[in-house]
Amino acid sequence: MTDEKQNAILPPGQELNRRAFFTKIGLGSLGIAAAGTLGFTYEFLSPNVLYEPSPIINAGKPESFAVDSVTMDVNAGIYLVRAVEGFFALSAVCTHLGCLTAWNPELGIIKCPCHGSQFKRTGEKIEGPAPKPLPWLKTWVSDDGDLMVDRSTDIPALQFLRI
Amino acid sequence: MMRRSILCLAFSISAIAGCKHSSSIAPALKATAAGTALVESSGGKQIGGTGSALKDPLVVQVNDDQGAAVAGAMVEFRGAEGVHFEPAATLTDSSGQATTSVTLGTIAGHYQLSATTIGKTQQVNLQIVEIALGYQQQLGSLLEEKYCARCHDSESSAERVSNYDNLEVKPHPFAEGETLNKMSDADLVAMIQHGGPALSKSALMPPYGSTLTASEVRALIAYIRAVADPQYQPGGTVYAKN
Amino acid sequence: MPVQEYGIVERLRGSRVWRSVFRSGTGTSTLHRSLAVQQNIFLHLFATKVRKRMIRFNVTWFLGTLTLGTFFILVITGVLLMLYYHPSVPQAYADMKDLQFVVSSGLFLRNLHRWSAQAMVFLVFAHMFKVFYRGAYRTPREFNWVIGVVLLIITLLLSYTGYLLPWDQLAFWAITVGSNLSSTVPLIGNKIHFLLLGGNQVNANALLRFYVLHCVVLPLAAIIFIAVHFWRIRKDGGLYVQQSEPKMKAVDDAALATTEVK
Amino acid sequence: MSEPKDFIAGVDSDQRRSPTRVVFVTRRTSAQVKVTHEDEVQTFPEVLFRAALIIELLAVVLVVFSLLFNAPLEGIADASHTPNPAKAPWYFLGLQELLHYFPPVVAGVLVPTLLILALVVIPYFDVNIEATGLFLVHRQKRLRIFYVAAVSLLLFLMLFHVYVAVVPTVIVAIAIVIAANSTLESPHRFRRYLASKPLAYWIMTWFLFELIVLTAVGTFFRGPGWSWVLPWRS
Amino acid sequence: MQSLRKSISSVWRALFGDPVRAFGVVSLLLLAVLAIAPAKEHFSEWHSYQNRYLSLIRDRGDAVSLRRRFQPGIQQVWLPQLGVVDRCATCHEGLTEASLADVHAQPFRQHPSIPHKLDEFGCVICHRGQGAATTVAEAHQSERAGEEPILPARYIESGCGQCHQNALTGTPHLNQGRVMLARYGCVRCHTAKLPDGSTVVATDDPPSLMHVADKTTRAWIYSWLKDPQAYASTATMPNYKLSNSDASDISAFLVSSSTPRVGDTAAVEVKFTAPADPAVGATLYGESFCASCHAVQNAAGNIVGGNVGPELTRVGNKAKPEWMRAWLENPRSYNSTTLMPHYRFTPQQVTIMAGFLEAKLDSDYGTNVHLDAATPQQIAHGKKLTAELGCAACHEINGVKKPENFAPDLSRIGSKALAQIVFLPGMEHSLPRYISSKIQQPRAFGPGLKMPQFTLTTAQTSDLTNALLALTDRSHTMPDMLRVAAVRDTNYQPAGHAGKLMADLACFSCHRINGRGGDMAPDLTFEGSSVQRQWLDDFLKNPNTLRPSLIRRMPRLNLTDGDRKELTDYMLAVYQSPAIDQDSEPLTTNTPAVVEHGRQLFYSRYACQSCHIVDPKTDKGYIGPTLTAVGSRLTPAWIYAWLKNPQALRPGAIEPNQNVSDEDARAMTAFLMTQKGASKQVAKR
Repeated sequence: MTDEKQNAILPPGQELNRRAFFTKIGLGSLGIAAAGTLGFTYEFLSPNVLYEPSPIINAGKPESFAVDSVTMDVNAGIYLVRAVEGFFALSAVCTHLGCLTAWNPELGIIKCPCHGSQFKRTGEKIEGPAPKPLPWLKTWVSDDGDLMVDRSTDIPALQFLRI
Repeated sequence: MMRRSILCLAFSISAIAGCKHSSSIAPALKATAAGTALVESSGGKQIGGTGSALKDPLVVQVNDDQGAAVAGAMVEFRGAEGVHFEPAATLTDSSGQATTSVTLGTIAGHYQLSATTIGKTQQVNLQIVEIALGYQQQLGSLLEEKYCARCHDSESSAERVSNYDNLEVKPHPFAEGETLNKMSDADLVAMIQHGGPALSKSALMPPYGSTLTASEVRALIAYIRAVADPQYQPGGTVYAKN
Repeated sequence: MPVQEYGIVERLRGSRVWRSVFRSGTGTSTLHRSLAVQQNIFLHLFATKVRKRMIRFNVTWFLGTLTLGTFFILVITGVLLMLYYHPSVPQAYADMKDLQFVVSSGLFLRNLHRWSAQAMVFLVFAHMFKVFYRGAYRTPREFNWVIGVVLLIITLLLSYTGYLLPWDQLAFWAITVGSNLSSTVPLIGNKIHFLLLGGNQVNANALLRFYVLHCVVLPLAAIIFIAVHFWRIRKDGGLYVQQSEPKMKAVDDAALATTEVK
Repeated sequence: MSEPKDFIAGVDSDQRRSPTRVVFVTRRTSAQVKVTHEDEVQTFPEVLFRAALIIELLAVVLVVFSLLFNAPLEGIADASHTPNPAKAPWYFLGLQELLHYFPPVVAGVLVPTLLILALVVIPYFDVNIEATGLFLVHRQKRLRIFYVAAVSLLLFLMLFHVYVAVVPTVIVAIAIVIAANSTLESPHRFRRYLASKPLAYWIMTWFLFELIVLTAVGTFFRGPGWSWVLPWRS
Repeated sequence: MQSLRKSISSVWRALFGDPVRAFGVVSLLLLAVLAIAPAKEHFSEWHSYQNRYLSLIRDRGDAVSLRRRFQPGIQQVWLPQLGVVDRCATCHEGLTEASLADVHAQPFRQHPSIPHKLDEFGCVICHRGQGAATTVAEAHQSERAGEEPILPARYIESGCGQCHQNALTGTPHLNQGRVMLARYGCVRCHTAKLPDGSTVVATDDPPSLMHVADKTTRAWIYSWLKDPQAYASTATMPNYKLSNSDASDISAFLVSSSTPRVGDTAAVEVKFTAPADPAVGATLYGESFCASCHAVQNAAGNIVGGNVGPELTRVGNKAKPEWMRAWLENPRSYNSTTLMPHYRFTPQQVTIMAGFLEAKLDSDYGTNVHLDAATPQQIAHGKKLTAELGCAACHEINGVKKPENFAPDLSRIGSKALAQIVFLPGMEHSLPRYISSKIQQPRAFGPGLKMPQFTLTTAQTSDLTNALLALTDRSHTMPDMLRVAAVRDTNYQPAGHAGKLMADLACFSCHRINGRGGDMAPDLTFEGSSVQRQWLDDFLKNPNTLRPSLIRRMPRLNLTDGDRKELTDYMLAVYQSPAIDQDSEPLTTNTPAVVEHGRQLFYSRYACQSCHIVDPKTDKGYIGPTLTAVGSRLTPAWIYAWLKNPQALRPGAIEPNQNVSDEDARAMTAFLMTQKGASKQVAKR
């Protein structure tokens, strides 16, 4: 308070009000700018394009899968199952903590190596900490007759793709 | 930044305007005569790929009142949307003909070209049509040449003799828009894939369903649509009556 | 309303938590203000008080401050740009294209980084000449001048190493030409060149080395030397103030002397 | 500001221009020092506020510049094709210009090393601590030395065809000659100003001029094959 | 100066005289300029194109479905294997919308239907340009080092050629260009490596000049060198734009370096004199079907005939009579690798034919050529020129070695960086323009350049440019699995005496067998399964026309009975298809009822008469072979198999596969086998 007067740069008197006003403007716009910059940074940090493989997998010709077989596509992280009723695709990612499960052909079950979850080949949980069954993925046959799987779209279980 | 936006602007303008060639007439070119009529000599109604040079040059003739050829008359060629002439303006030769080679634009479809000569009294215009084929249509044209033209094209060429005259039921030439435009794409597909009887037509038209793939059939139809005269208008299709 | 807000702010500032962080607060008393400087790790490099003449624009043209400002901007934009940059061939160049075409405000940040870098080099030179012509390098500020020269070199190196990172023709050949200079040093030139590039030619190794230099080594060095530079300003008696009339030395000296004797 | 008659400060000449905590007082007076307060301000907020302000202003300028002009980006690096001309960053173009005339070991190593050394030793090597004008004492002798130095420098530059470097040299030489023919009592303010400048000033000025001219030439006037081009004709 | 300082300082004072005011002002300013940056982002080019697209589709009938499929934001196709990032669809939003095919406002038109999926292949592999860019100027027209502008549409087929090394139906220009690359001798001077490591092999057949003096005169060589196309407009030899003295010197050298080959001309000399009637020669020329390979300019000025051999319009000006006789007698005595079959002409026929050909004269050709006798200096200079111009790259010449790496490598010409090209002043800075200009006017690029002037039309140049543009870095560096390999000729050689005969008769010039040979005549790989022995023997004796609609026909080669038997035996024994079992179906013994059923099917259900003739009185179709004598020609198993699936036996056959049932096929086979052909005379048009 005493410094105000001492400060020769600042003129005394009624200028004080105007000064407070300008201070508010300054701090206010800086505040807005800071907030804007945060939004700006958020925009910047969220990529507009991704360098990730397409969620849609071309699994090849349906004929190449034997009836009553489970085929794992390790790169895509999915199981392609040809049951008697038809095809379905299963995510191979454990619903517990995201480990990649493995098909055990001897026992006919899917086992997770991390925490011991076990699933039937229809995705149903048998035991273990996994909270949910393995999700079924959308499948269809392309114009060229190839079996297609969309890893990003879940479908209700037991919807078989008949060919 | 500034320069870039100007560049963008210039480009989009040129893209929209479609390179309207400011007919680059050599200063030396000067008409020594003028005719009153302009007739197409050859080179019209040609079919070529988009952006490609037409096989034959476009030749137009300048005549006078009596119908005699006029030499030394100036003829300018114009065309919309990226059509390129080499040369864009020329003088008629001793037989009264002006020749230019045409490069079509990059969009498939019919191209209206115009040749213009300054007549004795007024400007004389001549409209010429050329057809540019897109990729699919070019593929169709190749298939047509291989499988269809021997019957559907009544003209014989040195490489291919026409079978048209030998058929009891005459096939429709592909350019015959009056008939083919009335047929829907589905009808044409049925006809090509399953032969004439599919539409209660002559069995002389054999089925190609096992020989041509579906995309080849589509290509053929695209070609048929492209060369139809009168021009095919999609949308308003009327099912053909027998 | 404003009154209430003010109250909230005041209450917040008065809270125990706030005071545990900001010891002194920013009161308007000289004591408060002095404490604000003294008790802040960053600000304590400065003296709590400066001579009033010193803050006149004509004295320094604020060139040092401006240089520091460009450095701030460079650090901020640089860190953000690093998030989209892979120091590998040819991905580095593709990243430039991504920044330019698909990253939101990526082009803007790159522009800002690039132009700030150029501005920093320019300002460092300007600062140096200003200091020289003011005679501010003389005793007892000799060492701070030397630190300044070191900072000039660091700035040039920062700019130079950053030049390679876009991995475009400009970068590649500028660095090729520049690094070949080092191999002309008698006796050890080739070794320097080899170490600098991590090989005999500008390639992926060189890019990685320049990246590390540009993003880690040199900025750290710059921060340290900037800190010393600022600290020395205070320790060498604050900013040098030139006499307007050379003949009035006695007066000034007396004034200065008495100011400093405390 | 205050009257100087009250005391005489026996400050060492070395420290005249710098604040010092030691005051030498003559024996003729008592050891009483009259303290003259110079106006002082608090660093917080006065200095920091101004610093923040000036940095904000800088940010404004740089942001506007960044919005208007895009940073250059050429094609991807291609080791099989050297662009013509291959230019270093602008601040090295003065050096690159020198490289055009001198062997790499001179222009690329010797010159920068000497420059840095020179910059480092400036404060320690400032023999003329008084910072008095170069020609205010020993005028004739110094002028002779100057002529010899200037002519040999010019000859050296001509020998290597560094004509671009000759221009600033000549300009500074002319200024020095004017300084030599001026005194602190000269009628013109500018001449008084020149007359008061010490040797270090002249060397630095020459360096600054060379730096500006060489950098400008390298940046704007050099085209393919490092040949002369006019920037407005491209 | 003073006032300027004043005004500056007054402005300064106004803004900074009171720091608090300055703080307010500057902070506001900072906020404003910082706000511009994201705003600028929002008004970016691609945003405005997407907005324009939305307003374009708003008024269309299918707006709802278009709107549903519209994807906002940057659209990217990423092909990690090719290192391609492609964002064209960001602005070209309507690429896959069939209903936008008629939209002329770019960038919204539908992409024409192509065999590849756009979202798997992206755009830049074919169209070039910068896929990573999202502005028009950068994406379409960047010319920086290593970056290429968009290819003009007429060169788009070059994109296919990067992966597809084989000929595709949809790429006629590229295919033609590749044929030309091999045929016009380009690859004799230039090297063009293909991604699979092989090089483009020249398919032209430049004659050896080791014995050229036997064949022709120095005057003709001179005229030819001056302007090859003046002699024959279809000549593929380029014009070297030689000066008179250079042409004279080269011709002198070639003649002097020639060694005699046709030494035994006396033996060829026969007593017959050519008949006065030129029609005799013309008939022989016609019967021998010389026109299948050789062209002649007719009175109307049209070139008629094949392009396998040289044009014969002015052959009388060129060939010496004794050489002509020796050549007709046995071409292999002069050139052992010629594509010309060794006709077994009788001496009289040789005389008639030689007389007929020697009469093909252009009396105006070369009349003003007067060459003085050559001096040794001229010959030496001619030799030097021959070496310098690289004549030996194509022709065998005595004393001049075939040059190695004579001309620049073209293996990656399609990726040549614009920065490395020296363009002519005023020339459009684009790679296609550079290549096509180089082809059309090679000498315009510098006085010292050796590349000769080819006579190519604009369309041919464009095709050749297409083929060259396909030779890119990408085509060399892409993973093998993405490439479609070319079908290359095998080096199949038939064995034994029959093999020697087939070589002598140059069967492979026209026929393809086991993956080797020309495509002018039917593939004979399974000929043994197809035809009957007697017919084959008769056909070799007198090749009658099977397909009336074809111009090119099998020549009569005047084989001896022994040679015919040799060939017939060999073909029937060796060229068998494993898919056709002659004994499996008892197709030959059929009841008349079945035959009649076959006839019914043939005429009504399958309407084969539209293309084939069985009964010359009623049937007229002549697209397919005449079937009047098919029962004596083909084997029943072949007919049956053919009816079931023509393309399985001969890929690319134009007869449609009509999905004939086994029963129908058997009935029609029975019917066709009854067509034994009372007369061998073929219905002629």
